[in-house]
Amino acid sequence: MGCNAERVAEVLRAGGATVAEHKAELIELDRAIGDADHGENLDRGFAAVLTALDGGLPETPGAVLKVAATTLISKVGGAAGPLYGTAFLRAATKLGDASELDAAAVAAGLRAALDGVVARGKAEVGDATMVDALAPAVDAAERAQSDGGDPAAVLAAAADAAKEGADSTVPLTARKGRASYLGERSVGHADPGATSTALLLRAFAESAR
Amino acid sequence: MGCNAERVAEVLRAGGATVAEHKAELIELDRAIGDADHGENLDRGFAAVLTALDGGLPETPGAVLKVAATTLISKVGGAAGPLYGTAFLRAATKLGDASELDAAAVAAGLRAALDGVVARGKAEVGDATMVDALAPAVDAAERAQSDGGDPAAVLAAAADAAKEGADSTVPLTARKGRASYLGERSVGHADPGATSTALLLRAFAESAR
Amino acid sequence: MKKIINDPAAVVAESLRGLAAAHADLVRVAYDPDHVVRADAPVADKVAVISGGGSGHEPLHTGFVGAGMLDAAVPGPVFTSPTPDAVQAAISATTGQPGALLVVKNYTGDVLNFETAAELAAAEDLDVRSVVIDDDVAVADSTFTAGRRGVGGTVLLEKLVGAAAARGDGLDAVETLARRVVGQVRSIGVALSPPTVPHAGEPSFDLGEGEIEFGIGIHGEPGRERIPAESADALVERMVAAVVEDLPFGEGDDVLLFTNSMGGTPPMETYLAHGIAERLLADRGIRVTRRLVGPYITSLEMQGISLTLLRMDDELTELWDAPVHTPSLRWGV
Amino acid sequence: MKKIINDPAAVVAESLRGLAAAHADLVRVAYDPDHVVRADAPVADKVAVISGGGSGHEPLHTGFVGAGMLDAAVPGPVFTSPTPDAVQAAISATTGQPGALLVVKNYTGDVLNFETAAELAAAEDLDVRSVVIDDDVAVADSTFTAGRRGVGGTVLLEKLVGAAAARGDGLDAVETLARRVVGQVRSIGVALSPPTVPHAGEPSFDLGEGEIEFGIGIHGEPGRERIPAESADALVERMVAAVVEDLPFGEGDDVLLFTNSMGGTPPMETYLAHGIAERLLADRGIRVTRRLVGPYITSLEMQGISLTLLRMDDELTELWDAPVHTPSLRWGV
Ligand SMILES: Nc1ncnc2c1ncn2[C@@H]1O[C@H](COP(=O)(O)OP(=O)(O)O)[C@@H](O)[C@H]1O
Ligand SMILES: Nc1ncnc2c1ncn2[C@@H]1O[C@H](COP(=O)(O)OP(=O)(O)O)[C@@H](O)[C@H]1O
Ligand SMILES: [Mg+2]
Ligand SMILES: [Mg+2]
Ligand SMILES: [Mg+2]
Ligand SMILES: [Mg+2]
Repeated sequence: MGCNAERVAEVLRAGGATVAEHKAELIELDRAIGDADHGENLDRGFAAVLTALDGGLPETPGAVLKVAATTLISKVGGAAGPLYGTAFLRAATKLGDASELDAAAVAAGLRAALDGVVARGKAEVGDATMVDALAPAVDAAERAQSDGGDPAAVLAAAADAAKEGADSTVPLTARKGRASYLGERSVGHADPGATSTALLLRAFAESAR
Repeated sequence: MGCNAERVAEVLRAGGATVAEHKAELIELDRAIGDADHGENLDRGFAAVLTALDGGLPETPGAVLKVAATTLISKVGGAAGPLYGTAFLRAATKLGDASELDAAAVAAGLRAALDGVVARGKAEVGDATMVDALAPAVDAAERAQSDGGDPAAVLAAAADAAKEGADSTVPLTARKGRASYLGERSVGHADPGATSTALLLRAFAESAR
Repeated sequence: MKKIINDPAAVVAESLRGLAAAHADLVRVAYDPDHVVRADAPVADKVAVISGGGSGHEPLHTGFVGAGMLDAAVPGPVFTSPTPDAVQAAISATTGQPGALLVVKNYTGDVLNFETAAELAAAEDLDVRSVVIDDDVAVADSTFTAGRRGVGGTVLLEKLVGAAAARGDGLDAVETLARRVVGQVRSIGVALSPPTVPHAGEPSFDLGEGEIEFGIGIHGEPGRERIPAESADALVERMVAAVVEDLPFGEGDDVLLFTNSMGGTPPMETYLAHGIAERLLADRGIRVTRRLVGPYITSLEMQGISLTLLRMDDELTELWDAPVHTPSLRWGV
Repeated sequence: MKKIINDPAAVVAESLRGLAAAHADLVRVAYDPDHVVRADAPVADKVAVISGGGSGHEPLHTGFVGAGMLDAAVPGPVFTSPTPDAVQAAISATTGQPGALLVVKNYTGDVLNFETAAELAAAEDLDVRSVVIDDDVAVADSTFTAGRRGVGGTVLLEKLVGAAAARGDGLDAVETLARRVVGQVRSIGVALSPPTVPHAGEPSFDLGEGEIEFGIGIHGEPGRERIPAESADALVERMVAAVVEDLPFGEGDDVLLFTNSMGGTPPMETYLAHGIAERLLADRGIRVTRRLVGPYITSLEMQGISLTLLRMDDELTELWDAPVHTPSLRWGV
């Protein structure tokens, strides 16, 4: 199955649905160690992405991701807005004008997204941020792709690793973002951004099946 | 037993002790239908009266009551300050220079106190104020006196009637003071000022025994 | 109870110490009996304007001492009227031949204590008059109550008579103005949560999560009616209706709209309510020509707001706009 | 949750409507993207001073728009940094050839979003610089955190750079001043009760009756340490020590002392704490030459206070005293 603009839009819609569904849970995670807005922020952003896509579908997967990126940047705010926005923007740029994505493109897009987040946020794995979900996800995606997986398999591998990565933030002391102010008191809580990354990748993977 | 200045001071001390003891209860009554300060106000005032009396005892019962009156006026504040202050002031004036009080003087002093409270506060029996305790107390005191009771018996009769009067405020709708703002919502609560009047008279009576 | 205090009995005096330190250029604080006077008191050849009442409503009254407003404020214990000797001390420190006007909120305690102080002042040949403000429409104004309470209108009254005294009006004129203002100002308050009096240690009333006290006073005395929580639009409409229908205010009126936070309600909600009130008044053809928004007459940390409407005319507008320089209200200086 | 609001998603816009209605003479409000600019913007030949951040800290920043302070404020959703397009709109509405200074509180979201806006402005040939304020001593300033937060010092910074821009300083000078202020201002905050974010509906943290969050931020993010409730004397000593020892401030220093209410703490307690802080600083030989007391940077209805100390000199004193005319800070006008 070719992964064209329409499919990418569908995948994004699935992401939007999962954010809406888990909004309260993400707020609750952020309430514990942050400022209780992560779910609200992402939901506001993805709802706007979906509205933007309803307004007319761009022709390429890259262009679809770019609409998502600019919408997220202008609607999410907070730390997550620029970070997720940059992630989608870098992926869009990486994919260029291709009209269909193969597994290699998906993996390359994810790698570009991670590089963007790290460039903006300067977080490393172990700092208890979304990077803890995204970095292992990218590694797993690349492995799945070189093992011959299709785009759906690549995303599935990414989702599994992201979930594990998000869980790995529970025992960590946060070193970036708002949770870092807590010092050791951030231990014992999953990072909201890592959790939302895992949720999004899971939704993307299931929608791409 | 003659009721001289020293005895009157003792009686006042007993009143101060009872106010201190029931302070929280009076605050709680006022919290329900007023502004939660009646116990604090009276306690601040009577503590100051006791301190003033410690500083040197005037020679006559009237002079002792006058010290109490001016101290209450300058320490209690709120509605209760001027009302109790006026009550003690009018009683003091009534007693004049007498060096000992008989039963008739005690009853007359109470009557003067009631007249003072009514003159200042314009409340009638049934308005759910301290008048509901003081008015029947004065009537009972006068009856006890004409029945031949001694000062202690007069005060005991007053205390009994005051208690009954205070209890009678429970089903009433307050028409004066802060509780009147509540309208029918004041029903079901004892009036704090009526309660403190009853408590004071009880303490006076027991100390005078 | 959670408060930043030491001994509950010392809370007023200790707070006054902070006020004195923060605003030494504007006010002088005397203790026991506590009273706050203008730093430059007594001001020669000027009617003194004096107010006071129980503490816990700050900035009322102590925050309004200064040029163009109060010459003195007399803070009693929390929610308890000050005693006559305290009021008298404030009168002595500020009042000369032109006399003084006492601004008294209509509560039994305030009326009785200020009345006594005025009598004492009269005995010293000072011309001291009182005006009692009773702007709270929540309380039925009948002989079956202590009458309406003085609430938000007090802030406006103090500013206006302060300005009149500052421009040199004599005591008759200041008193007449005060009565005129009292006649055309109305307020209503609501509470979302109770205050806690320091010495009581318990909230002044119990309010369920889904309940609002409608027609609350400023002393934690329960309101007249308990209503289910509702949207800001519905609540402000209810408040506007209560105030407008009482005077009544009508189409074509110019008004000052004062949206007041009761203490615990933050600016976000206070401004939100203010915006709704402006819209509802415009809908009724009532023109808002001046406004005041913020926590100016509070009830400790109580959450809630009050709305006050004052019918304006050229003179009141001029007096409102006149310079004022106090810790909590300042313009034109 | 008890709030005077309609739809939690509309709370910022509806509150801005009230601000616009209340202060039409001072500010102009634009919506979607939300930004508040001086009524007379753009002011010719003047460096624009712009700030912003998540809402819920009012009067910061929207209440400080006006002559002598901010040219524009950009309010994001509650506790959420505004997006770059909103900041860019504020820049466009206020910035000319002299350029603009963005005052950014040090939070990842604010830094990233304002950074992006500055880049976009640069692409349009506007000279836009940023200064990041990080005055909160509660947070260890290490590479293991996002760095210190910007808190109370922000209010002072906005006033001072606003005054510098108003007197005609160029962008280089304004930026240099801003960095100098950041270098000599320090703050600490405490919370007695949590705020409730409207869309969350639940208090941002849970605090026992006998507990205080020491080193709280302004977003309901929990503080660094939970301590048992203690007397105001002990608590303020703990706060003063934390601030003084950090810079450090020392004997002979002149300082501005800013005692801030976090929203739900009423004036009575704020002034009480201020009085204690004045005494403790005097004990240390630190001279308080200017003060600000009140709710100026809040966290919704959170109860608590913060203390901010700024080392003063002649230039800062002159800039502090310079006229300012905004909804929430006004003098000399
Ligand atoms: N420097 C950073 N690098 C990567 N991710 C970060 C960084 N700072 C914060 N985050 C992520 O952002 C999430 C918080 O997003 P959100 O709550 O929407 O913004 P804010 O912290 O501004 O309220 C955190 O859980 C974390 O995963
Ligand atoms: N007009 C009045 N006449 C008689 N007693 C009154 C009147 N008004 C109030 N009181 C009494 O005063 C009591 C309240 O006193 P207190 O709580 O100390 O003062 P405040 O009401 O000013 O807070 C009431 O319970 C009532 O008994
Ligand atoms: Mg957050
Ligand atoms: Mg009372
Ligand atoms: Mg009282
Ligand atoms: Mg946030």
